[in-house]
Amino acid sequence: MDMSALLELQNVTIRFGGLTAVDGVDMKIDRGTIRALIGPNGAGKSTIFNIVTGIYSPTAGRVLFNGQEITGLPPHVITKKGIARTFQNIRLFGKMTVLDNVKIGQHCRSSCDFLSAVTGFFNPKVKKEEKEIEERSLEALELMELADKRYEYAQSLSYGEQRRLEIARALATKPSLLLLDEPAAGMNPQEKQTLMKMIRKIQDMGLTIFLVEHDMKFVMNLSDRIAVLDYGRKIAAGSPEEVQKNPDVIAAYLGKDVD
Amino acid sequence: MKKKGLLLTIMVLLTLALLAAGCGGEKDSKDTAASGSGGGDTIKIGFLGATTGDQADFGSKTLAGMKMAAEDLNKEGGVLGKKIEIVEEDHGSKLSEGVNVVQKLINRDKVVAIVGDPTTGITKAVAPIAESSHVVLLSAGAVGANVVNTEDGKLREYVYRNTLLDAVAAPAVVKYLAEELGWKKVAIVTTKDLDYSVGLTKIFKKALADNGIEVVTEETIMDKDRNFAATVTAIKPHQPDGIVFTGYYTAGGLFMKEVKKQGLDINMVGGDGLLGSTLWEMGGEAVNGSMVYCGFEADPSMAQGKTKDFIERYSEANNGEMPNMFVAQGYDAVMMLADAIKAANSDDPVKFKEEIKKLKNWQGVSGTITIRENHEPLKSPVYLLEVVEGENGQQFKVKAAIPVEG
Amino acid sequence: MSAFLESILDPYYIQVLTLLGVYIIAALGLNLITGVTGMFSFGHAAYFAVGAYGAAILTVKYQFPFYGALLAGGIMAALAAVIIGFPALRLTGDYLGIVTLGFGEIIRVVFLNLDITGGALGLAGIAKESSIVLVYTLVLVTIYVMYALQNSRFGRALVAIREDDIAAEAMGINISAYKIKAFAIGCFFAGVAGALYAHLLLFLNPTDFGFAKSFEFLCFVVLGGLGSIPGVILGTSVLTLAPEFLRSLSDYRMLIYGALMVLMMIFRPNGLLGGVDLQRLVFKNKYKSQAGRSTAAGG
Amino acid sequence: MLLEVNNLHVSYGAIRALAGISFTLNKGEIVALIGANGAGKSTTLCTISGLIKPAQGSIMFKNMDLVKMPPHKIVNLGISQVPEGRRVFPDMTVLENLEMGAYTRKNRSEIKESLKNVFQRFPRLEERKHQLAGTLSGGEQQMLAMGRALMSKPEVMLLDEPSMGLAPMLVKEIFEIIKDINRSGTTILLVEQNAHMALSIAHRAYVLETGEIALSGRAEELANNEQVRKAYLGED
Amino acid sequence: MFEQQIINGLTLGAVYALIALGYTMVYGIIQLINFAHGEIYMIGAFVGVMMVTILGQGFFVSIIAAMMVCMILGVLLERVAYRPLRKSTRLAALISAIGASIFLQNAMMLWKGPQPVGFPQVINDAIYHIGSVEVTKVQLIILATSAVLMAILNYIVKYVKIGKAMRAASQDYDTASLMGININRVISFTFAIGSALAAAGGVLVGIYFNTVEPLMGVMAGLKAFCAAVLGGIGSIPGAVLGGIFLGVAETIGIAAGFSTYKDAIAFSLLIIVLLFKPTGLLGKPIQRKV
Repeated sequence: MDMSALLELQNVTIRFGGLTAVDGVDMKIDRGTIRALIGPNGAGKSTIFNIVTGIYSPTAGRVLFNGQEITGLPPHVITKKGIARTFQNIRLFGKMTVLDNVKIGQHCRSSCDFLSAVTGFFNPKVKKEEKEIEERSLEALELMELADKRYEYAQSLSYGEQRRLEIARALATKPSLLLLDEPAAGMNPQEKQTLMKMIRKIQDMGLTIFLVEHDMKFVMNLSDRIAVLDYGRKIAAGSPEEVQKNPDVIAAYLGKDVD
Repeated sequence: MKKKGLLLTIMVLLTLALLAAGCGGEKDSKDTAASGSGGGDTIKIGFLGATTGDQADFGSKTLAGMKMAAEDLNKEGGVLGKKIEIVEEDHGSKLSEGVNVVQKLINRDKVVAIVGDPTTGITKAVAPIAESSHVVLLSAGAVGANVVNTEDGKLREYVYRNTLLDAVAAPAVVKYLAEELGWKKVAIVTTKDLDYSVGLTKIFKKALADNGIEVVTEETIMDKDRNFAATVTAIKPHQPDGIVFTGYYTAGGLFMKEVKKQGLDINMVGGDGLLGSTLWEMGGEAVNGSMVYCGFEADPSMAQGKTKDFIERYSEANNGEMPNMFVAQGYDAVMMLADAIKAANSDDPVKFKEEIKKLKNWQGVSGTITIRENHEPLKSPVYLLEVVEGENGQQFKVKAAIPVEG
Repeated sequence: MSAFLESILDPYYIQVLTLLGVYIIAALGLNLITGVTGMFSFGHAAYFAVGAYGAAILTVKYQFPFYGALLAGGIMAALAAVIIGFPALRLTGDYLGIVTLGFGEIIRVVFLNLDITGGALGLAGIAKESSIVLVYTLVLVTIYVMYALQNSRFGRALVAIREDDIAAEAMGINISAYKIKAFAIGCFFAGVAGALYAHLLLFLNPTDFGFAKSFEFLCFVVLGGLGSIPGVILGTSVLTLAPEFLRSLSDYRMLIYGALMVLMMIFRPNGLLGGVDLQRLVFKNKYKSQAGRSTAAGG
Repeated sequence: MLLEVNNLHVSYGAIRALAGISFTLNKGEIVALIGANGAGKSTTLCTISGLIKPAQGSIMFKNMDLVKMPPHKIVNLGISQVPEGRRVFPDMTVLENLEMGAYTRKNRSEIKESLKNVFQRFPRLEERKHQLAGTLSGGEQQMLAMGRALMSKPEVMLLDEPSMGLAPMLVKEIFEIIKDINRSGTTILLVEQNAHMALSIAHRAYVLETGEIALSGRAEELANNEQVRKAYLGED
Repeated sequence: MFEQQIINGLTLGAVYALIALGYTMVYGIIQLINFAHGEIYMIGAFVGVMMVTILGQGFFVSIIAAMMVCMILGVLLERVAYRPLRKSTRLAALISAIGASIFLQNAMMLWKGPQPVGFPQVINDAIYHIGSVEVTKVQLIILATSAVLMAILNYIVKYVKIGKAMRAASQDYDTASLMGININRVISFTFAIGSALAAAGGVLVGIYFNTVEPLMGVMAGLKAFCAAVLGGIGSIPGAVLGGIFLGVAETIGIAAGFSTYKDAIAFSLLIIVLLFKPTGLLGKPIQRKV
C-alpha cells in the first residue's frame, strides 16, 4: 500500500443497467496535490466523484482513503472521514442564508442532539459551540470572499457566487480532500482567475484537491497531474504537458487542431 | 390578471358575507338568550345531531319530527303561554363538534333541553356536560348502554331517552322466534363498525342462548360494504333457519338480495336499524318476509288514533313520504318535554326533569312510553313487523304485537 | 387560573378554544415533519389516535396518573412513528405520503377490531383532565420546543434535508437518522395532543381518526404556511374556527368550507404566512446588524 | 431580418439569467451563441421558444412578438427547438418521436414527405424506427432530436448544445448535418460550448458572458479575436 | 370455490382499474394526486341512476351519458381548482384537490341527501355456468365493458394523435410543448378521459352493488389510487394490473374471513409492495440524479 497517496481508486467499475459508466479505473492522488479529471461529457467523471463520496456504490473495485477502505460507506460517514465535495449542478440550500449554508458544512464536526437543541437558548455549552461554528464559517466565507453576503438567501446569489459558496460550505466540513465538480463552469474569465487563486490558497492550507473541469486553460494552469477519461475508461494520465501532447487525448477530447 | 382580480373580489365578498352571517347569527342568539333566561316568551329546545355527512339522515329526520311537534304546540298557543323554539345545530357526526354544539346550545343559546343525539356514541360523550350544566338531554335514538347512567352505574338526573331498548325488545322477539316460528339455528351478521350493531349482537346472543336457539355461524361486515357475495357464501353451508342482522337497512337490504341470489330461502330479523323504506329500495323482493321489531306501529293500515293522524299529516306535508322511527321519536321527544314542563308549571330543567321521571304509560306517536325507576324507557308492546307486498308496493305489516314488562 | 377563565368565558368558548389548542400541538408536530423536514405525511391522525387511545386506556383501565399517561401517549406515538419510519422513510415524496396514509388507515381498522379499544362501541369513562390552562401551557411548551428546534443545529440540519437531501448527506448529515428523529418528535407531539383530546372529549371512537382527520391536519399546516410556526397556528385557528363560524349556514357549511380551501390555496399557494419571514419583517434593522440565527421559513 | 431579440431580461427568482441582450438572426444564416455554462445561452433559446417568460424585452418574428405566445403557437409559426440533452421521448418509438415533431401539421402527404426527407438525412433512424428512443445511443438520440425538429418544417431551428457528450467523431458528423440543413434553407441559431466547432460553421456569432453580450461579429473574426481565443478556445 | 372468488375479485378489480386509470394518467402528466377523482366516480354513478330512474334509459345510454357529464366536470375541475396551481408546490395542489373533493361530496349530499339511492335493476339476474364457476350477467357486463373501455383507451394512447401527445407530455412536459403540443389542451383531455372512465366505473359499481351514495367515492377513490401506486403510478398497464391485483386480493381476504380488515388489506399490500419495489410493480426505478 502506498501511504503517500491520500486517495486511491483500484479497478473501480460501475454499471447502470446495461451501461458501464466507469470501467476499471485506477488512480492515485498524492497528498497536497491538485489532480484534474477531464474528458467529454458522459465520460464518467462525475460518476467517479459520486463513487468516492459514497452516493453510488461501485459494482466492482475499491476506494481507499488514507489507506483505509471506504468503498460503499454512506456519504455522511465519508464526509466525516475528511472528503468534501461540490456539485456540477449547484446544490445549495436555497432557502437558507449563506451563513447557514456554511454552518451546515460544520455539522459533522459539532455535537447536536435533541436536548442540546431544545436548551440551545440558555445552555452555555451549546452557545459556545455555536459561536465557534459561526467563527469558522465566517473564516470559510472570507476565504471565498462571501462574508458580506452572509445574511442573504443562497438562492439569491449570482451563479459565480453560488459556486464559491459551495466551496466554502465544503471547506467548512474540515476536509483533507476536496472534490470540485466543474468549479469554474459559468464563470467569466476574471472570476475564473480569482477562483484559481482561491484554490491555490486552499492547497496551501494543506488540502488535496481533486477536480473535474472543462475549461482547459483553467485545468492546465492549476493541476499538478491530469487524468483523462473517455467512455468510462482512463485513456491517459500525467502532467499537463504530457496530457496535452498525448495523441489519444487529442483525438478523443481536445480535438486535433488546438494550436 | 383581470380574472384573478375578479376571483379575488368574489372571495373577499364571500368571506365578508360569511363573517356578517356569523356575527348576525350570534347577535340573534344573544338577544333571545337574554330574554329566554329571564322568562321571556319562548322556550328553547336544542337539536343535537348531524344534518351533513353520511349519518345526516338520522339527524334530519329527528329534526323534522321536532319541528312538527313545535308547530303543533305553537298552534295551540305554546307551552305555559310561551312559544317553543327549536335551535338546530349540525355536528357532521364528528364527536369533537358534537361537544362544541352542546356547549353552544347550553351556554350561548340557553336552551332548557336538548333532543339528541340519534346515535349512542355522541349521546354518551355529551351526557356528562348536560348533567353538570343542569340541562335536560333527551335522546331520541340512542339505544346502547351507559346513556342514562354512568359507567359505574350511577343514574344521571338530566339524561333520558324515549327509544325502544333493545335489551327489552330483543329477548321478547327471540322468544317469539323460538316459540311461534320454530327457529332452531341462526346465523348472526354484525356490522363491526357500528356501535349499535355490536351492542345489539351481544343482546341477541344472550337471548338466543336463553331460548335454546343455536348460533351456527357469526359473520361480520362493515356498514359501508356493498358487496356481500363472499360473506353469504360462507353462511350457505350452515343452513340456518334465519339470519339475525343487527346492522342498518342499506346493508341489510343488499345483504338479503345476495342471500336470495345465492338461493338461500331464509329471512332475516333485526332491530329498528332496519326500519325504513330503504330496506326494500335496496333489497327489492328479497326482503319480503324480513322481520323488524320496533316500538312504533309503522303500518299505516293498522295504526290508530294519534299515530295514524301523525302518519297522515307527515306524509301529506312531505310528498307522500312515510315518517320513519326517527321522525316519530323526534316528535315524541318534544311532546314529552312539553308535557313535563306543563306538569311542572316551569321551564326550569331543575324542576321539569322531575316530571320526566314520572311519565307513565305516556301515549306518543311512536308508542306507549313509561320511564322506569332506572330512568330507562319501557315501550310496550313491541311490534314485530314483516315486509309484505301491499297495494302500493312493499310495506311493513304488523306480524305480532308482543307485550313486554320491565 | 382555570376558574378565572371560566368566569369570564362561557364553556362553549372554552371548549372550542381548548380543542383548538389540542389541534395546534398536533399541527406543530406535523409541521416539523412536513414543513421543516419536507417529508409528506398523510397519516398524522394515526399517531394522534395512538396517543389518544394509549393514554385513555392507561388512565381508564390501568388507573395511571394522568400526567404519566400524557407522556406515555406521546411516547407510544413516537414509537409507532419509529416502527413505521424505519422501512418507510426510504421512500420519498408522494410514495412516502401514500404509505403513511395507508398506515393511518390500518391503525384505524386495527383500533376498530381490538377489544381493548372498545371497537365500534368506543372507549368511554375517560376522566376530564384537559383544562384550557393545561392545554395552552402545553401549546406554549410546544411552540418553545419547535422554535428552539428550528433555530438549532438540529433544525438547521432538517431544513438542509428538505432543501437538498443529497447535498445534506454530502455535508455529513446522516439523513435517515435525522428523518427518523424528526418523524418521531413530530409524532410525539401528535401523541400528546391525542392524549389531551381523549381527556377533553372523554369518549373515543375509531371513526374519528380516519384519513379525513389526517388531511385536516395537513390542511392546517399547508394553509398556514409550511415551516412557519405562526403560520401553522394561524392556519389551524382559521380552519378549526371556520366550521364554527359557518354554523349559521347550516347545511351549506361544509360545501363552503371545501370551496374556501380551494380558493385559499389559489390565492395563497404558499399558505397564509408562507414566505413571510416575521422575524425579518419585525426586526428588519436589527437583523441586518446582528448575527441572525434564523433559518428561512419554507414555502 | 428574420428574428430580432431586443433587450431581453430573464430572472429565476432573485437570480438574473439575462441582463438585456439584443441580437438578430437573418434569413439563411447560422448564428452561434457561445459562452460558458450559466452565461445564459440556453435561457435565451428557451425564451425564444416560449418555455421561459422574460421579465422585459421583445422577440420579434415576422412582425409578431413571441414574448406573449405559448410555446405551441411559436412552433406553429415555424420556430423549432432541439433542446439541450436531446430530450427525446424515451418510451416512444423513433417513428412516434418523429410524428410528435409534426404535431402541428395537418397535411398527411406532406408529413410523409418530410418523414422521407428525415430518413434520407438520417438513414440510421429509418433502420431503428420501431425501436424505443430511450434505447438509442447518444449520437442517434441527437439525430432523432434534430430529425424531430425538422418534422415541423421549421424556418428557424434553435439548436442547444448539439455536441454535448458526443464522441468527437460524431460531433463532426452532427455539425456537417447542421451545415447541410442550413444549406437546404433553414435558418439556424446554435448554442454551443464547443466554441471551436461552432465558430467553424457559423456565419456570425455572439459571445455571452453572465447574461450579457460581450462580443459579436462574423465567425472568423471572432475565431481570431485574442480575447475569444483566450477565454473560449482554451489557448494562452 | 376459489375460482368463484377469483371471478368476484376480477369484477371488483376491473372497476378499481377503471378508476385507477384516471389517477395514473393525471399523475403521469402533472404529478398531481387528484383526490377529487373519487367524487367524479360518485357523480358518474348518480348520473347513471338518474338516467335510468328519471329518463327511463337503459344501461348503454346511461353509461354514455354519465361519461359525457363527467368528462365536462373533470375538465371544469382542472380549470378551476388545479390549473391556477400548476406552478405552485405539490402540497398546495393537493389541498386544493381535497377541498374540491369535500365540495363535491357536500354538493351531492345537499342535492340528493346523504342516503344511499337504489340503482334500479337494468340487467337481469341471469347466471351463466362456465365449468364449475357461476358468472352473473352483471359480472360479465362489467368485465366486458371494462375490457372494451381499456381497449379504447389503449387505442387512443397508442394510435391517436392527442393520445400520443399525452404520452409525450407525461414523458417530458417542456419538450412536448416544443413539439407544438398545447399542453393545456392535453391536460384537459387527460382529465376528460380519466373522468369518463371513472364515471363508467361508477355506473358499473352502481349496477353491481345495486346502490349509489354521495360518499361512495371516498374509499373507492383511495383504493383506486392505491391500485395506481401499486401498479406503478404513471403507468397505464400498471393501473390495470394494480386494480385487478387489489380487487382479487381483497376478495380473497374477505373470503378468508378478514372482512372487517378489508380496508387494511389494500393498504397493507400497498405498503409491502412499495417497500420491496419503491415505484410499484410496473414503475420505473428512480435513479438518484446527482
